[in-house]
Amino acid sequence: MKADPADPSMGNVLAFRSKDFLKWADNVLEGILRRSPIGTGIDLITKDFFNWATRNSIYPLHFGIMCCALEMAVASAPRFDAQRFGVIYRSTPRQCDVLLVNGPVSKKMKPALRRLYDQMPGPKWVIAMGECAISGGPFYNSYSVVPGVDQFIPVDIYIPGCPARPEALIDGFIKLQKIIKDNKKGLLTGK
Amino acid sequence: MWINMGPQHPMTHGLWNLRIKVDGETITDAEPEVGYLHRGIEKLCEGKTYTQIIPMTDRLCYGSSLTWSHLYCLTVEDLMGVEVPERAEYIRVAAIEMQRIASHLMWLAAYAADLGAMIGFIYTMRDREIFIDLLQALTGSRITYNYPRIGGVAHDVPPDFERDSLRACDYMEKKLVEYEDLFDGSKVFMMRNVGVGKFRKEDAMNLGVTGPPLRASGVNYDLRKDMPYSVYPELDFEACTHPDGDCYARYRVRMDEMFESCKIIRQAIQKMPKGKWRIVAPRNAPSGTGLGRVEDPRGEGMMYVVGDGTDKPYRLKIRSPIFVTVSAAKKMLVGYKVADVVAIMGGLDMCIGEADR
Amino acid sequence: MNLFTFSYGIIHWLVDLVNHLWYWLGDLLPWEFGDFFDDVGRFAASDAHITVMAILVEVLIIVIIALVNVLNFIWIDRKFMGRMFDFYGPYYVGYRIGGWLQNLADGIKLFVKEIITPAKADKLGFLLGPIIFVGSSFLALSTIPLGRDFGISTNASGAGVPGSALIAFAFFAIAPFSILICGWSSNNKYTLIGGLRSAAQMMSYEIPMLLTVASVFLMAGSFNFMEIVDAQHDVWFAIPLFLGFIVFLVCLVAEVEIQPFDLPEAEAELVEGWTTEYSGMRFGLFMMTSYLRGYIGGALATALFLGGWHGPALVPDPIWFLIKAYIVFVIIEWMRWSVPRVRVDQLLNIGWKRLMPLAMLNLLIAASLKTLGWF
Amino acid sequence: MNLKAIKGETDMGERGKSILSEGLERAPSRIDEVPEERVIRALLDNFPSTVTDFKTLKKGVIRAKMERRELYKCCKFLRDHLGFEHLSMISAVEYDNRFEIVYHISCYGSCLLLELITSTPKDDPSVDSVSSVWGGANWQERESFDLMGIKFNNHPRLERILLPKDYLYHPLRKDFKGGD
Repeated sequence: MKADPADPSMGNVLAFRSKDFLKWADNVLEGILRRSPIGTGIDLITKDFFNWATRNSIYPLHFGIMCCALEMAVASAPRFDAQRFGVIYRSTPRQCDVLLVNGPVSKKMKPALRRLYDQMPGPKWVIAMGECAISGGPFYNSYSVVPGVDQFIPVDIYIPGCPARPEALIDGFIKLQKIIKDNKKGLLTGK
Repeated sequence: MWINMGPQHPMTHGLWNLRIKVDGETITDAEPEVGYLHRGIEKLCEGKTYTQIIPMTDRLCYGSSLTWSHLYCLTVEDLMGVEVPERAEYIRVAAIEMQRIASHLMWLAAYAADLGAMIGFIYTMRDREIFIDLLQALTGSRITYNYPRIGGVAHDVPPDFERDSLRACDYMEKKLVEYEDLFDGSKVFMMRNVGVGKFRKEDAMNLGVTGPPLRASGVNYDLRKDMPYSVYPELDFEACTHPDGDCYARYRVRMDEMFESCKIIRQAIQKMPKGKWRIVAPRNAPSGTGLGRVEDPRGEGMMYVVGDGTDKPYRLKIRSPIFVTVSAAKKMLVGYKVADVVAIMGGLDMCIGEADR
Repeated sequence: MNLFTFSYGIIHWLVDLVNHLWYWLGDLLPWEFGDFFDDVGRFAASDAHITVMAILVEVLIIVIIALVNVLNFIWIDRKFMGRMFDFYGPYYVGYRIGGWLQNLADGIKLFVKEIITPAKADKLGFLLGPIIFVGSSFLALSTIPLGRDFGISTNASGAGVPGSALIAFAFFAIAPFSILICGWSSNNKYTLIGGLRSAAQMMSYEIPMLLTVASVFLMAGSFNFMEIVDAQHDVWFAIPLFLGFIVFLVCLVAEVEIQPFDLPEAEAELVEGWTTEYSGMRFGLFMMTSYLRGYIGGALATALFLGGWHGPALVPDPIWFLIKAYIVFVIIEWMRWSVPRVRVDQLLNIGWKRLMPLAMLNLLIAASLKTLGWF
Repeated sequence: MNLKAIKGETDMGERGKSILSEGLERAPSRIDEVPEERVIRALLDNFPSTVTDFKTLKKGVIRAKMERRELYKCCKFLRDHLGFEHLSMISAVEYDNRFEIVYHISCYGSCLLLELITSTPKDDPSVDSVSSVWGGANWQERESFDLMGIKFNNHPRLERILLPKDYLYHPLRKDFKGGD
C-alpha cells in the first residue's frame, strides 16, 4: 500500500517500509485514535502545545526574486532582526514552513515556483510580499509576468508595499502567527 | 554529471540557473541560463510617458536603482536636449555614490555569506542601513527611490543632509578599514579568493565584461573617467584597478571603490552650489535618438532611446552589465572546484533584475 | 555512592517490589507453576540481571543529561551568535527565560511536520541513514563520564568501562558512513556530493585526531576515561600536549562538521548538503544530533585534555565538567560564526599535510615525556 | 569646462587643453590617438561603398550607417585595426519599413563610442553574427533574436534566452499585442 499523500497521518509515522505494518497501523491506530474519544482527549491536551510550537518557529524559504528579497535579507540583519520571532531562513524547501514570494513571477518561473511549493512539507503557508507578488505590481500588464502569485498558489498573507519594508515583513510574520493560532487544529482528529 | 544550480539556490541571489558539469568536484563545463525574471520592461516602457517610466527603471536593479533612473534621465535629457541645473547634478552624483556604496556593501554582505562568513553579512548589512537612511531622507524610500527627474531631481536635499552625509562618510571609512581587517586578515578568506576565478585581460575585454570585474583584470576603464557624464570631471577621484583578475582582485576593486565613493560624496557635498534643482522638461520628446552611458556599480549601464515626437518613447533599449557578464561565466568557471562557483559568481555581483529586464 | 550504585539501588528496589507481587501471584496459582515463578523471580533478583538493567539506567541518565545540554547548547549558540552579530537572538519565545524555549518550539514543530520520502529515493537507506547517525552519536556519548562518581561503570567500584575512550571514538567515527548512506539514498546530486565530501573529510581527519588521542592514551597509560582524567589530577594534558590539543580541536571541528569545515552541508553551494531531502522530524534529529556531536566534542576535549572534572571543590564534579565542555563548545562556535568556509581540496591539504605531521610530532613529544619519566 | 565640454559642444582641442590644465591623468595624446576623424577616414577608406552617413553626435560619439552585407568584415576591421575592443550594446529597433540594428562599439584606449546602424528589410530580418568578433555579442544577439526576431547568421547557438523555449512571439515587435 502506498502512503496516500492526502492523508496527514501517513506523514508522521516513521516510514516503516513493511506494507503489513502500514496497513495494521492504519487500521488500528486510526480506528483507535482518530474516531474515538481517546483521540479527542489527546488532541485536547496537545493541541495548544503543538500550535504554540508551530506558530513560534516559522522557517521561510531562502528564496529571493526581486527588490523585496533585499528587504527580506535586511529583515534578518541586525536592525530589524526577524530572528527574535524564531524566523530562520532555510535553503531547501523540504525544511520550510513558509514560501515567501517576494517579486514578480514570470511565465518561465511559474512551473518552478509551483514545484517549490509542492516540495514543501505540510503544514505550509505562503506569503505574497510586495505588489508584484500580489497582483503583478508595475508589471501587471506585461506579457511575461503572472499577475499575482495567487493564481497558482494559495496565499495566506499579503504584504503590500513596493517594496514592502522590513517592518512590514515582520508584521506579516506576526499576522501569520495569528492565522496559525486562529486555525488551531488537533493532530489526530483534525478539529 | 550536470548539476542545476537554480533558479532557487542560495548561490544565485536572484532567479537564474547555472548548469555546471562536474567531474568529481572539478567543473568541466558551465552554462548559465537567465530569463526567470523577465518582465518585459522594454515593452512596457513603450506604453508609458517619459515621466512614468522613471519608477519602472528604478525596478531594473534592486541593488542600485538610483543609478538606473539616473541613467534613464540622462538618456532622455540627451534626447530632449535638456540642460540640467548644476545643483541637481551635484545632488545626483552624491546620491549615486551613496547608492554605489550601498550596492557594494550589499555585494560584500552576500559575498561573505556565500563564502560562509556570516559575520561579514551581518556587519555589512548593518552599516548599509546608514546609507539607506540617508537616501531615505533624501528621497523618501528605501530601495526604489523614484528620485531623479528629467531635468533635475524631484526635490531639494533635506535639512542637515550635508552634515549627515559627511558623518556617514567618516563612519564608513572607519568601518571599511575594519572590514579589511576582517576579510584580508582572515587566512581562510584569502585561501578562498587569491588565485580563484582567474580572468585574463583579453578574455574580459572580448567578452564584454565591464565594471569592477573588468577593472580587476587590469583594464583601466571607468566611464566616470573615460566618458565623463554629470559633474564627474570636476571631482577628484581615481578609477580603481587591480592587475590580478581573480576573486580577490574583484573584492579589492570594490573595496577601493567604496573609499573613492566616500571621497566623491564629500567633494560633491562641499562643492554643491546653491540654486535650482530642477527645470521643467518638455512633455514631448523630438524625433531622434538619445544615448546614456554610466558606470553602474556592476559595470557599464547604457540606454538607447528612440523618440518619435510624442510623449512616449518609440523604443527604449537597456544594456545591462550583468547580462553580458554572466555570459562569460563559462570562461571563468571551467577548471575550478564546485565550491569556487560561489566565490566566482558571487564576485560578479549578480543582479538578475537588470539582466532579465 | 556513584552512578552505578545509584542505578543498582533503584533497580534492586524495583525488582524487590515486583518480585513481591510476582511471588504473591505465584502463590495464588496452582503449584505446577511454582517452578516457573521461582525461576523467573530468581533470575530477576540475580546480580547479573540487575547489573545489566542498572547499566541501562545509567545510559538513560547520561543521555537525558546530554539532551538537556543540547537544548542549552542550541540556545547558547544562538544567543552567542546574536551577541556577535549585534542582535538579540531568540527572544520572544520563552520571553522570561531569554528565549530558551525557541529550540523546544523548533523541535516540536518539526515533530508536527510532514515527513517526505522522495519518490525515487532508496527508501531503506533513506530511513536507515538517520537511525545510524543518531544512534551512533548517542552511543559515543554514553561512555563519557561526567564525574568520578558520575560515569558509566559496570561494578560498584565505579572504575568505569575498560576501553571506554576507544568505544567512544569508534562510535564517533561511524557517522560518515551514515552520512554517505543518507546522501546516496536521497537520489539528489547535492546530497550525493555532500555525502562524498563528508566521507573524504572524516576519513582524513580521523587519523590525526586518533594520533593525538593516542598520545593522551600513552601519557595516561589507559583507555579508560576515568583513569585518563585521574592522570590529569596534577597537570592537564593540554599543557604538555598543547600542540596535540590544538590539532585535536581542529580535527574535532571537522568531525562535527561546523563552520570552517562544514563542507558536507555547505549552504552556499550544496543547498543544505546531505540533509537537503530530509524533512520533518528526521531533519530535526539531524539538527539535534549535530549539536549533540558538538557536545560530545566538548566532552571529549574536556575529558582528554582539560582535566575532566578536576577543579576547585566549589562546585560538584559534573558541573566542572560541563563548564569546561561548554567553554570548548563556545570557542568552537566563535570560530564557526567568524570564519569563512574552506574549500574541499584545501580541507584535505590541511588534514594530510599540516595536521598529520603535527599529530606525529605531538605523539613524539608524548612518548619522550613518558620515557623521561615526567609523567 | 564643465558641463558644456562634456555635452560636446566644443571641439577636440579645447577639451584636450582643459583636461591638461586640470592636470588629470588622461593625457591629451591618448585622446588624439584615435580621434573621430581618424576613425571616419579609416572606415571611408576601407569600406567606401557600404559605410555612409557619418555624424559626430557629441564629444566622442560617432554615428555611421552601413549596409549589412559587409557588417562582419567591418566589425573585424574595427576591432583589429581601430582598437574598438568592446561591444557595448546591440539594440534592434523596428520601424515601419525596416529593422535597424544598432551596434554601440567602444574603445578602451580612447574615449570613443561608435554607433553603427545597419538596417534589414522587414521580410528578411537577418544580419551576420559578430559573436566571433566580440564574445560579448553572443547573448545580446540571442536577446535580439528572442525579443525582436532578428536572425543572426552563423551564430553558434541562436535560441531564446529570456522567454521560455516554447514561446511563440517576438514581443518587442510593434504588432505584438499581449499574447500568451
